[in-house]
Parts: sequence; C-alpha cells; structure tokens
Amino acid sequence: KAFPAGAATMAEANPENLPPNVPEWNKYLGYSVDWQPYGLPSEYEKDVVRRSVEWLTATREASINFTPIQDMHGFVTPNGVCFERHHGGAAIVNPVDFRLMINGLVDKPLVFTLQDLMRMPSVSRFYFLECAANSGMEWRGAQLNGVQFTHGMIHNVQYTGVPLRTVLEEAGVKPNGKWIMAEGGDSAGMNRSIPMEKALDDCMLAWAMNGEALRPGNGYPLRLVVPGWEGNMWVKWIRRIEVGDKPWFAREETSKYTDLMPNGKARLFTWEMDPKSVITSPSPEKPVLHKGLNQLRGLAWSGRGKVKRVDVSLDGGRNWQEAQLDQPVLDKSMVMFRMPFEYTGQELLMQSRCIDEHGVVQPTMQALQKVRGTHSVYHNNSIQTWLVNKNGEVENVRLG
Amino acid sequence: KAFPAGAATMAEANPENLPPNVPEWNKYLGYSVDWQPYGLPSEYEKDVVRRSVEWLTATREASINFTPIQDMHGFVTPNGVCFERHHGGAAIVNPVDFRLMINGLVDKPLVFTLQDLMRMPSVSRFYFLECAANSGMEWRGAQLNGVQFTHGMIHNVQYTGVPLRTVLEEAGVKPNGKWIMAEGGDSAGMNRSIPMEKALDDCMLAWAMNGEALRPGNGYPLRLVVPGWEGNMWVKWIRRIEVGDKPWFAREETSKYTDLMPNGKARLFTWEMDPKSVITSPSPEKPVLHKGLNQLRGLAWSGRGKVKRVDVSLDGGRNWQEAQLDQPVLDKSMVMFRMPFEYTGQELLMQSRCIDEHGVVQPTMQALQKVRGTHSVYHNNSIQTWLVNKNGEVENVRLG
Amino acid sequence: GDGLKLGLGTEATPEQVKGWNIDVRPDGKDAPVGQGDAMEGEEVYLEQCAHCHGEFAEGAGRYPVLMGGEGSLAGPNPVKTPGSYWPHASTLYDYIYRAMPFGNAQSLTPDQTYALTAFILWVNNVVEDDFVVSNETIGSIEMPNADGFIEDPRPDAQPEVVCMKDCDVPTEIVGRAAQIDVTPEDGGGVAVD
Amino acid sequence: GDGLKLGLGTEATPEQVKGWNIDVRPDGKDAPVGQGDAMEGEEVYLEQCAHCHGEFAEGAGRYPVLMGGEGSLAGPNPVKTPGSYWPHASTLYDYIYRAMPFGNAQSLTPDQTYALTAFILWVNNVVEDDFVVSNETIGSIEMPNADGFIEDPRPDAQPEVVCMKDCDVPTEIVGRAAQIDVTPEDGGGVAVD
Ligand code: HEC
Ligand code: HEC
Ligand SMILES: [Ca+2]
Ligand SMILES: [Ca+2]
Ligand SMILES: [Ca+2]
Ligand SMILES: [Ca+2]
Ligand SMILES: [Ca+2]
Ligand SMILES: [Ca+2]
Ligand SMILES: [Co+2]
Ligand SMILES: [Co+2]
Repeated sequence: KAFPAGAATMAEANPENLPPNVPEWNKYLGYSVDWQPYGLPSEYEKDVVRRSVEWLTATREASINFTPIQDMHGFVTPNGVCFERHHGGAAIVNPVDFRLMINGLVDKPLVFTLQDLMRMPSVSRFYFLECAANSGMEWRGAQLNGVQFTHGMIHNVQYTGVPLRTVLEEAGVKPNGKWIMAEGGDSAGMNRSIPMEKALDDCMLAWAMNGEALRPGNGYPLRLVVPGWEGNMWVKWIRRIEVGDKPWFAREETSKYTDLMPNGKARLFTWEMDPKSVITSPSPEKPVLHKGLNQLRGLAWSGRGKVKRVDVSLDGGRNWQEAQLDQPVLDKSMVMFRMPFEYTGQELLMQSRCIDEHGVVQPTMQALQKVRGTHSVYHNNSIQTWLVNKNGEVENVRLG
Repeated sequence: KAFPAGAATMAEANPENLPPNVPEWNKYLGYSVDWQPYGLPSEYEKDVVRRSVEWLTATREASINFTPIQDMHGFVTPNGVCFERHHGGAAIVNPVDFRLMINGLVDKPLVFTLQDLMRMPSVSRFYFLECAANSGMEWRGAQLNGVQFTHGMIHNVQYTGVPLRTVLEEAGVKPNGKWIMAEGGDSAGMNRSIPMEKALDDCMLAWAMNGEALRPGNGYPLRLVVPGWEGNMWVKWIRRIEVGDKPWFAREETSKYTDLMPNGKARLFTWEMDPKSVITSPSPEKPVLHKGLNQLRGLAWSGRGKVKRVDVSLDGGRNWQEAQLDQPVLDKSMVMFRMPFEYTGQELLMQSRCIDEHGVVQPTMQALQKVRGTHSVYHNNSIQTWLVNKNGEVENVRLG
Repeated sequence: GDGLKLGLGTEATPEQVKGWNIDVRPDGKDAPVGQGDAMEGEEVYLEQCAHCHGEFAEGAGRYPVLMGGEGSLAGPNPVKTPGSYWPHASTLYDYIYRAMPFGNAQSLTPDQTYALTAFILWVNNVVEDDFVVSNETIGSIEMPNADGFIEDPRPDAQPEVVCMKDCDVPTEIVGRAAQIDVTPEDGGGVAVD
Repeated sequence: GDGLKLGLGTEATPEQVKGWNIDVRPDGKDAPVGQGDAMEGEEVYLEQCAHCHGEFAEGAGRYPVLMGGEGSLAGPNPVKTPGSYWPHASTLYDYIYRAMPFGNAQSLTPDQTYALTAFILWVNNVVEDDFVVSNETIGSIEMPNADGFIEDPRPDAQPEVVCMKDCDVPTEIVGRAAQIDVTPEDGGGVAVD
C-alpha cells in the first residue's frame, strides 16, 4: 500500500473502537433531536469547506471562493459549499424590503415584491453555474496544485423560481425590446446584457436552491438563472431588469468577460460555457491511498445541453475508455462520472474528456492555445492532466 | 387582500429601502468571500428549522424531529433540515475507527473500513426516506395543526454509495442466505431484517447525501438505503450485516413497526411506503396572504415506484384537477407538484391525491379506517384536508 | 458467491465476530451461553430498569409499559407489551442486551440478560417464577400472541374508480386540529413566502 | 404583450424608475443631465479614488490600473484599461456611478461622475483636458479600441476526430504546479475518503 506522507487518512484507528471491542458511541447516548435545529456536517468533515486564493484579487469583497469539488460525491452541490463570486461583498437583503423593477421597452413598468413573484407559476430545475474564469489561472501553464482551485468555480443545485418569460410578459415587452439588462442590488450593482431570445427561453428568477431559500452569498432573496451561460450573468440580489433595443456594454461585458485573442482582438458576448470535465478524485487533494482496485470520479457539464459521454485516459491521452455516468443526466446540469482503475504503483497521467449531445468536444490545452493564445483569461475548458506518482501522490501537470 | 393576524409577512417594508430610494446593501460592502467557509441560510430564514413535538416521546434521544416541508421549494431536502429519528441519540462516529462487519451465511466473514467501501463501484440516486409513523398521530382525527408535524417525517436527497449487492457478493452469500439483518453502531444498536431479494435489488450503503458526507444525525459515516421502504429500516451508523436463513423478529419489527388491525391481529413486515402526497403551501404554516392568483405546491411520493399523477381538489374531494409535476420524476423519489388557484376569500377544502405508476391510489382516511381501524399507528398515507377560511388562514381538518 | 471478488475488506476473525454478533433469533440461534430466572432478574431489574419502567414493569412517565395488556388488542385501547403483543421471547433478550439500560447499552452479562428476560416474561404470566431462561430454552418459549401476526396485504383501501368530477364524498368538517390544541407553540408560523 | 396578464406587481411610478434607472448606454441613452471635465474630475479623483487606483490612475497594490496599455493587446503582456481596451466611454460612467468608489456606491453626483469619466479619458489621451463630458457628449466619444471586438465563433478548437486508441498526442510533462508553488497552504489536504 502506498501512503503519501502527511495524509490525514493515515490516522491510525484506535483499537479500543474496533471489533471485537464496542466503541463508546455504541454504548452511550448520542445527541438529542433538538441538538441542531439547522444541521451541520460532522466535526470530522471540517476540511470540506470553501477556500479562496488570497493573491488573486485586490480585496476580499470583490473576490471569489472555491467549491471543494474534491469532496463532492454526487452532482448536487450542498448549499454550504457553493462557491461565491462577489464584486462588492455578499449583500444581506431584508426580503420584506426586496423589490424587483422592470422598466424600459415594456407596456407598463412594474415593481414586484417577492410575494408577487412567488404567486406566479414556478418550476424547479437543476443547473450548473460556472464562472467564466474557472480554470482561468491555468492558461499559461499548470499553476494551482488542487482541483478545488483549478476547477472549483462551479456548483450545481436545484433552482426554484419563475420563468423570466412570465415576468417579462407581465410587463409586456415592446416589439423593439431585443435585449434585457439585469442589475444587482449589491454594492457593485452588477449589470449584464442578455439577448431577449435567451431571456424568453430558459432563464429563471430563482428564490430557492436545493429546496430552501437562496443563501445570502448566492443572491438571497432572488437571483437570475441563465442556464448554461457564464456565472457572471446570473445576477444576484437582482433589483432591476430593463428592456432595451441594444446591449449595454457594461463593464462586466467589455473590460471583463471578453476573451482576448493573440491578434489583440477580443471576443465579445462569449456566453456559453463549453463542454468540460475534470477528475475530482484522484486529484492533488485526493491521492491514491491503496494499491489494487480504486475508483475514479469526476464531474462533467456542458452549457450547450446534455453531457453525452465522458472518456477517461490514464496515459496522458493516448488511450481512452468511456466512463459510467450517474443517472439522471439532465440538460445543462453537472453529471458525475466514475471509472474503476487498478493502481500497481505505476505513474499515471489521468485525463477526462467531455462530449455533449451536440457533439462538441472538450479540447486539449494545445488545441485551445493554438486558437486562443494564453491571454484569454475566460472559458478555459481544456482537458486537465493529473500526474499520479509512484507514491500515489497527485500533481497538476501540463503535457507538451 | 386578506392577511391572517400575527403573520410575520405583515412586517411593513421600510420605505427607506424602496424605490426610488437605494437601500444600504446597495451602497456599502457586504461580507467577504471568507465570511462563511461553510455557509448557512440568511438570518431572515431562521424559522426554517427542524422542530419536535415534546409530548410524543419519553426522552429527547429516542425521539424524532420534523422537516419544515412547508418551506421546501423543490424535491431536494437540504441536509440541514432533513428530519432525524434516533433511538439512542445521534452517534458521533470517528470515520477512521468505523468498521462494517459482514457475517453469518457467507463464504467469508469480512470487516470493511470506509475506504474499502469507497474503493467499490458506487452510484448516486435520489430517494425519499419516510418514517412509517409519518402522519401516525392523525389516525383518530385531525390533531396537529401544521404540515411540518403531520407530514414532516420525510426527506429526499441524492445518496451516493455502493450497491449492497456488491458488498454481499464480496463476502459471498450462501445459497440458504435468504435474509439479512442490518445493525446500527449507535447506543440503540438498531436492528432490522430485510429479505435478500430487496437487499440484492436496489439497497445501497451510502456515505453521502446531496453530494457531501452524511450528516451525523443521518448516520455518518455510513447508512443503509432501502429505497421506497419505511425509514426505520435505513439503519444509520451501520456496523454489521448478518446473512441468515430466517428473519430476526427484532423489537423494531414486532413490538414496533407492525400495524394493528381492528380484529387484534397485526400486519407484520409492512415495508413499502404507499403513494402519498400533501399540499405544503397553503398549509397551517402558510396561509393564503392575497386575494387573486395564488400558487399551491406540495410533495408526492411512492415507495412502489414513480409518481404518475397528482390530483388536487379545492372542494373537499368532490372535483379534482391534475397538478403539474416538476421534472425529472424519478423512481422512489419525491416530486413537487404545483397548481395555480384563485382566492376570492371563499372557504376552500384543499386535498391532494397521488397515483403511482402501478396505479396504486392514495386513499381517503375513511377508506383506510374502514380496513385498518384507528390503532394502526404506521403507514397512514391518507388524503390530507386543509380548510382555508375566509381570512386565508389554514387549518388541519377531518371530513366525514 | 460467483468467485469474482474485488479483493476488498479483511477477513473477520472468529473473535471479532463474537464481539459484535450480539443478536438472538427466535429459534435461539446465536444465543450466548448463560441463564437466569425471574427472581435473579428482579434484582437486576430493580437496580437498573425500574426507575424508568416502574417497579412492576408498569411503566413510569412516558417510558414503555412492559407488562399487561392481555386481551386488549382488539379493543378500544390496545396495550402492546411483551406479554400481550410480542410474538417471540428472543426479542426481549436481543433488544435488552443491545439497547438497555437506556444509555448504557451492551453492558449486561448474558446471565443478567436471560434473568431480565425471565423477569419480564414472569410479570406477564408467560413463565413461572422458577423457569430458567437460557440459551437452551429461549428458542422454545411460547408467547401468548405468537399467532397474532398476519401477512401484509397492501396495497389496500383502494377506490373502485378514481373519481374526478362530482364525486360522492362527505365534505362535512367533523374534526379540527386547532380545537385539539396539541400543536407545539412555535409551529413555524408564517414567514416571508 | 399578449394581453393575458396575471395581475401581479404594481405599476412603477416615473419617480421610482428615475431613482433606480442608473444605467447609461453607449449611445447615451438614460444619461442624466450633468457635465464635467478632466480638471474637475481630477479633484474628485484625488480625494475619492487615488488611494486605490494611484494618483495617475496607474493602479496601487492589486487595484485596477485605469490608464495606459495602448498597443499592448497583441503583445506578450496585454494591459487592458479604459484607454487600451474599453470600446465605449459610457461604460465608465455606468460603472463608476453604480460601483465606485468601492464601498460607497451610488454616492457620486452626475456632475462628479461625468468629471471622473472625463479625467480617466484624459489620462488615457482619449479627450483633451478641456473636453466636457456630459449627457450630450457621452454618446459620441470615440474610444481607441472601439473596433477591437469580434463575434464569438465558438465552438472552436475542435478535434477532427475523437481519437480513442493509440492517439498521437504529446505526453511529456512540460509544467508542474508543485514547482510554481502558488497554491494556498491549506489546500484541503487529504481526509478520510
Ligand atoms: C433511562 C431510562 C431507561 C432505563 C433505565 C431502562 N429503559 Fe428500557 N426503555 C427506555 C426507553 C426510552 C425505551 C424506548 C426506546 C425507543 O423508543 O427506542 C425503552 C424500551 C424498552 C423495552 C422495549 C419496550 C417496547 O414496548 O418495545 C424493553 C423491553 C426495555 N426497555 C427493557 C428494559 C430493561 C430490561 C432495562 C434494564 C436493564 C431497561 N429497559 C432500562 C428507557 C429505559
Ligand atoms: C477602496 C478601493 C477603491 C476606491 C476608493 C475606488 N476604487 Fe475603483 N476599483 C476598486 C476595485 C477593487 C475594483 C475592481 C472591482 C471588481 O473587481 O469588481 C475597481 C474597479 C474600478 C474600475 C474598473 C476597472 C476595470 O478595469 O474594469 C474603474 C473604472 C474604477 N474602479 C474607477 C474608480 C473611481 C472613478 C473611483 C473614485 C470615484 C474609484 N474607482 C475608487 C477599488 C477602488
Ligand atoms: Ca447472529
Ligand atoms: Ca418462538
Ligand atoms: Ca421562510
Ligand atoms: Ca436605463
Ligand atoms: Ca460609442
Ligand atoms: Ca473529507
Ligand atoms: Co464569456
Ligand atoms: Co411498516
């Protein structure tokens, strides 16, 4: 058996608690049903938390934290660890004072309370939300040695809310209303332009995630859901939607969230999150602890529709096998894929490759760089390589 | 507009925060990304918690709390509010010292660490878990004036674990192994017999719920998942599985969890949770606050398979309409149903009725009582009636 | 077994199995060597059980009653006890050893557990005061309600047709939870939504 | 609108809309009445902005640089500033009013915001120091990189075939994150699973 040095897993079991002995928790009363009216994870899971990268941003309020995807066991991200990206901190909004305004090219500008919106026909849907900058630090080379940091700007929850279409129709969109602008109620007043076609298609105004109210850091009491499109557009604490005939070219869709190409031109309105996947265990945080049979797991998604297939390679992309996908596979939702593998102490170069229902394929970093260079910042959906060394330790490496 | 007296919703909005004014959270920085490494709900949602009924049990450790289903907005129950039923308190188990033993009619008795199990091929699936005693206090009449108390012994999460079949096959079940007994590692040592057919069908040994490790109160680090069957069988903190040729007739399957009929005979091994549904809003906790358009929502499930249809009546069961079901509808998972309704201030008698894919129908209480009397305690899946009065207040009533 | 093993897990030693194999089946399978009668049991009972279950097993506060109830099952107030309800004596041993005394589980010796079983059977008039419950006898004790259990016939209570319109159902309100008034005070109330 | 309304929501008064309708579009739509030039802007800037963005808008610490970068976009070290990158002057007004100064949003007057816009355009050599930015002029300022943006051609970088066996790919390790050593120390480590 190979054990990486310093692994918490190495903690020796206490023989007092092993059969034939009977541990204390098997004899004496545990906590009562009144212990935690709102529950929390076990004290032994205290490492499963959001983390941030201090050097990434100037302030802690205009910054980001990362979902511990290495510890996720299914496609649902529990609300407690859903990554957050704020531009002026997480706003604490009193839902009684919350208002949503619709103005611009509408028959009648309207102001809604939260209850007004909840009285509209609503739906629940699972969607992933990925920041366009997820894996953005990896454009030039392998930088961050942890899948939480390379791929953790993502989460996947069940949203409940009203279709944006319903709300827009209530105000009555004028024939020349071709765009909307969504505006946040936080101190950044985050604003983004969205084409009317998408707004009327599958966008939602959501008040719940995973069955309960949105968390403050994720937009409580109301956020925009823009399925499959970059997270920055999913305006949190949304206070206003304006209908217009042209896009706004807000700071977040010009200065930021545009993709600079090697020729100095930048791609504008790069909304879709392309097919992507990553092996979450093994990963730098999850070394291979045992020789013999092991299980590999990972997450895959496509902003263009359903994941059709995920392939896995253990030899740096020379040979691939199809992984097993957890059911159900839903539109624009994460999928967990799994594959058994034998570890004999050999070096492995692990990769995964997602293909969506439209046949769009997750590319290699070489293929991406050939087209987009290394200053693109956003939309890095390239194949990730993990080196598993002879001790079972895992490192983020770049092949070439 | 009708407002029940004392409703927290009546809180007047602060004009300072309403348009054209700009509230403070729209001007000044919110919390940083390091605020909550593990996040919690908004302070304004502090009423969304598990509750218990003190008079129900002798102790707080052999007791139950209830999921606030009145505040659930989709079919996922967030881990923080999943109801708990303990018989000796919630055991706090050190996962390093955790062991699962398989003994009895097997080729080779085995002891597994958690890591051994996690190295087996695993899957994720959504399942509801309902206590057989859910709605048990309502057999004789309308008792508890709150849907959290009448129907809250249920939750629905995505489990991840290894099929029980895989673990049993690893030990090798002998030909005369027709039953298993699952035994908990808590101070109640909870034990239940399960027929081999079910054990090999869809049972799982799960270490995760909603993507993260099980919560302590729900069996951390490992619990048995027995899809569609009564919650008491889903042994938590499971430490041992014995394979045998006959059932054990443990206290929890004789003294308890048997259904006493009017003739004094009791039904034994009443495992399946029959089709059931309940309107969660309106409900005693969720009065109708507005005249005009409102939305009704509720939860439906069947331990026998998929929910096929949910009907809703507003006139005490005289006339019914089909409700809309949130997608996807999964096997032995909860479904959220929804229906718009107009409230003009009239009295309403709201009911819902679930029909599953096998055509099994949620019965009326009269029909149930005719067969089962009023001492059955368990498996009350009858249709619930809510009276909406002229003020929009809602009460649990019994029709006859 | 089909021979295709994953190679995971470690063989359990007989000693390991012995330590955890605490269940006892109706036929006495796996009952550990030991014995006890009602008088021995009473001694342990008064010390370790009576403050919750009552001196005569009649229950205390909301703690379970462990005696009586014969003939009550078909009546208006069924009382389910080991004597009136439980089909097998083994369940007493199995449960008492694994779960009692409440908060100090798996602390009794086999002899104590047999004696407590004998005591509870005795107060329920199932055995005489000199009857010795042991690994030899526990599988053959006849319980009064052994024949009291039937197979589960569900699904039951099904309607003949699923009526959708103008259904003939009683819609008079015959019971109201608000009048019963047993709902916890902090019932969640109403909030924003 | 199709006329089928739910009847929810309340009509927004013109006054309500005015209070929240803070966006300004490239064509100047919705720009509030007001004006300012670079010299007026500099005064506000030094007081409210310079400690984060530098006295000359050159940035401080990790705070954004607001000037320079011309001609750098196709080079090895692109510097994206309002002058070098932003396609529209309106974005300055729109963003500064809604989000700056950081932590005290929507506190500037329209005149101050026009003046700050003028100042940043001036340090980027986009306008002269006496140019007045106002609701009249903001829609017609030519930005240096106005033509710098193209449509999104994705999906791109697609393989010709999806190779499954003996694929011809480079598998030499050319970079290692552990050597770069910028990963936060508490990287989650390994735990039980
Ligand atoms: C501190 C209180 C307490 C003590 C002491 C205690 N019990 Fe119990 N007993 C309980 C509770 C509480 C339950 C019900 C547990 C549950 O609901 O899971 C129970 C249940 C039982 C039952 C099952 C009753 C039924 O109807 O299913 C038996 C039998 C029993 N106890 C026997 C004993 C014996 C024998 C002892 C002494 C060795 C003992 N108890 C000591 C509290 C106690
Ligand atoms: C306390 C620090 C601070 C002060 C004071 C401040 N800013 Fe900023 N500024 C920031 C931060 C941080 C960002 C980036 C925010 C983000 O990433 O969302 C920013 C972003 C900007 C940007 C966008 C830069 C880009 O490239 O997209 C502009 C323009 C700007 N500030 C102008 C101003 C002006 C004008 C003032 C004064 C009225 C000001 N700032 C005051 C911290 C500050
Ligand atoms: Ca046994
Ligand atoms: Ca027997
Ligand atoms: Ca609430
Ligand atoms: Ca506007
Ligand atoms: Ca322009
Ligand atoms: Ca862990
Ligand atoms: Co983009
Ligand atoms: Co049952």
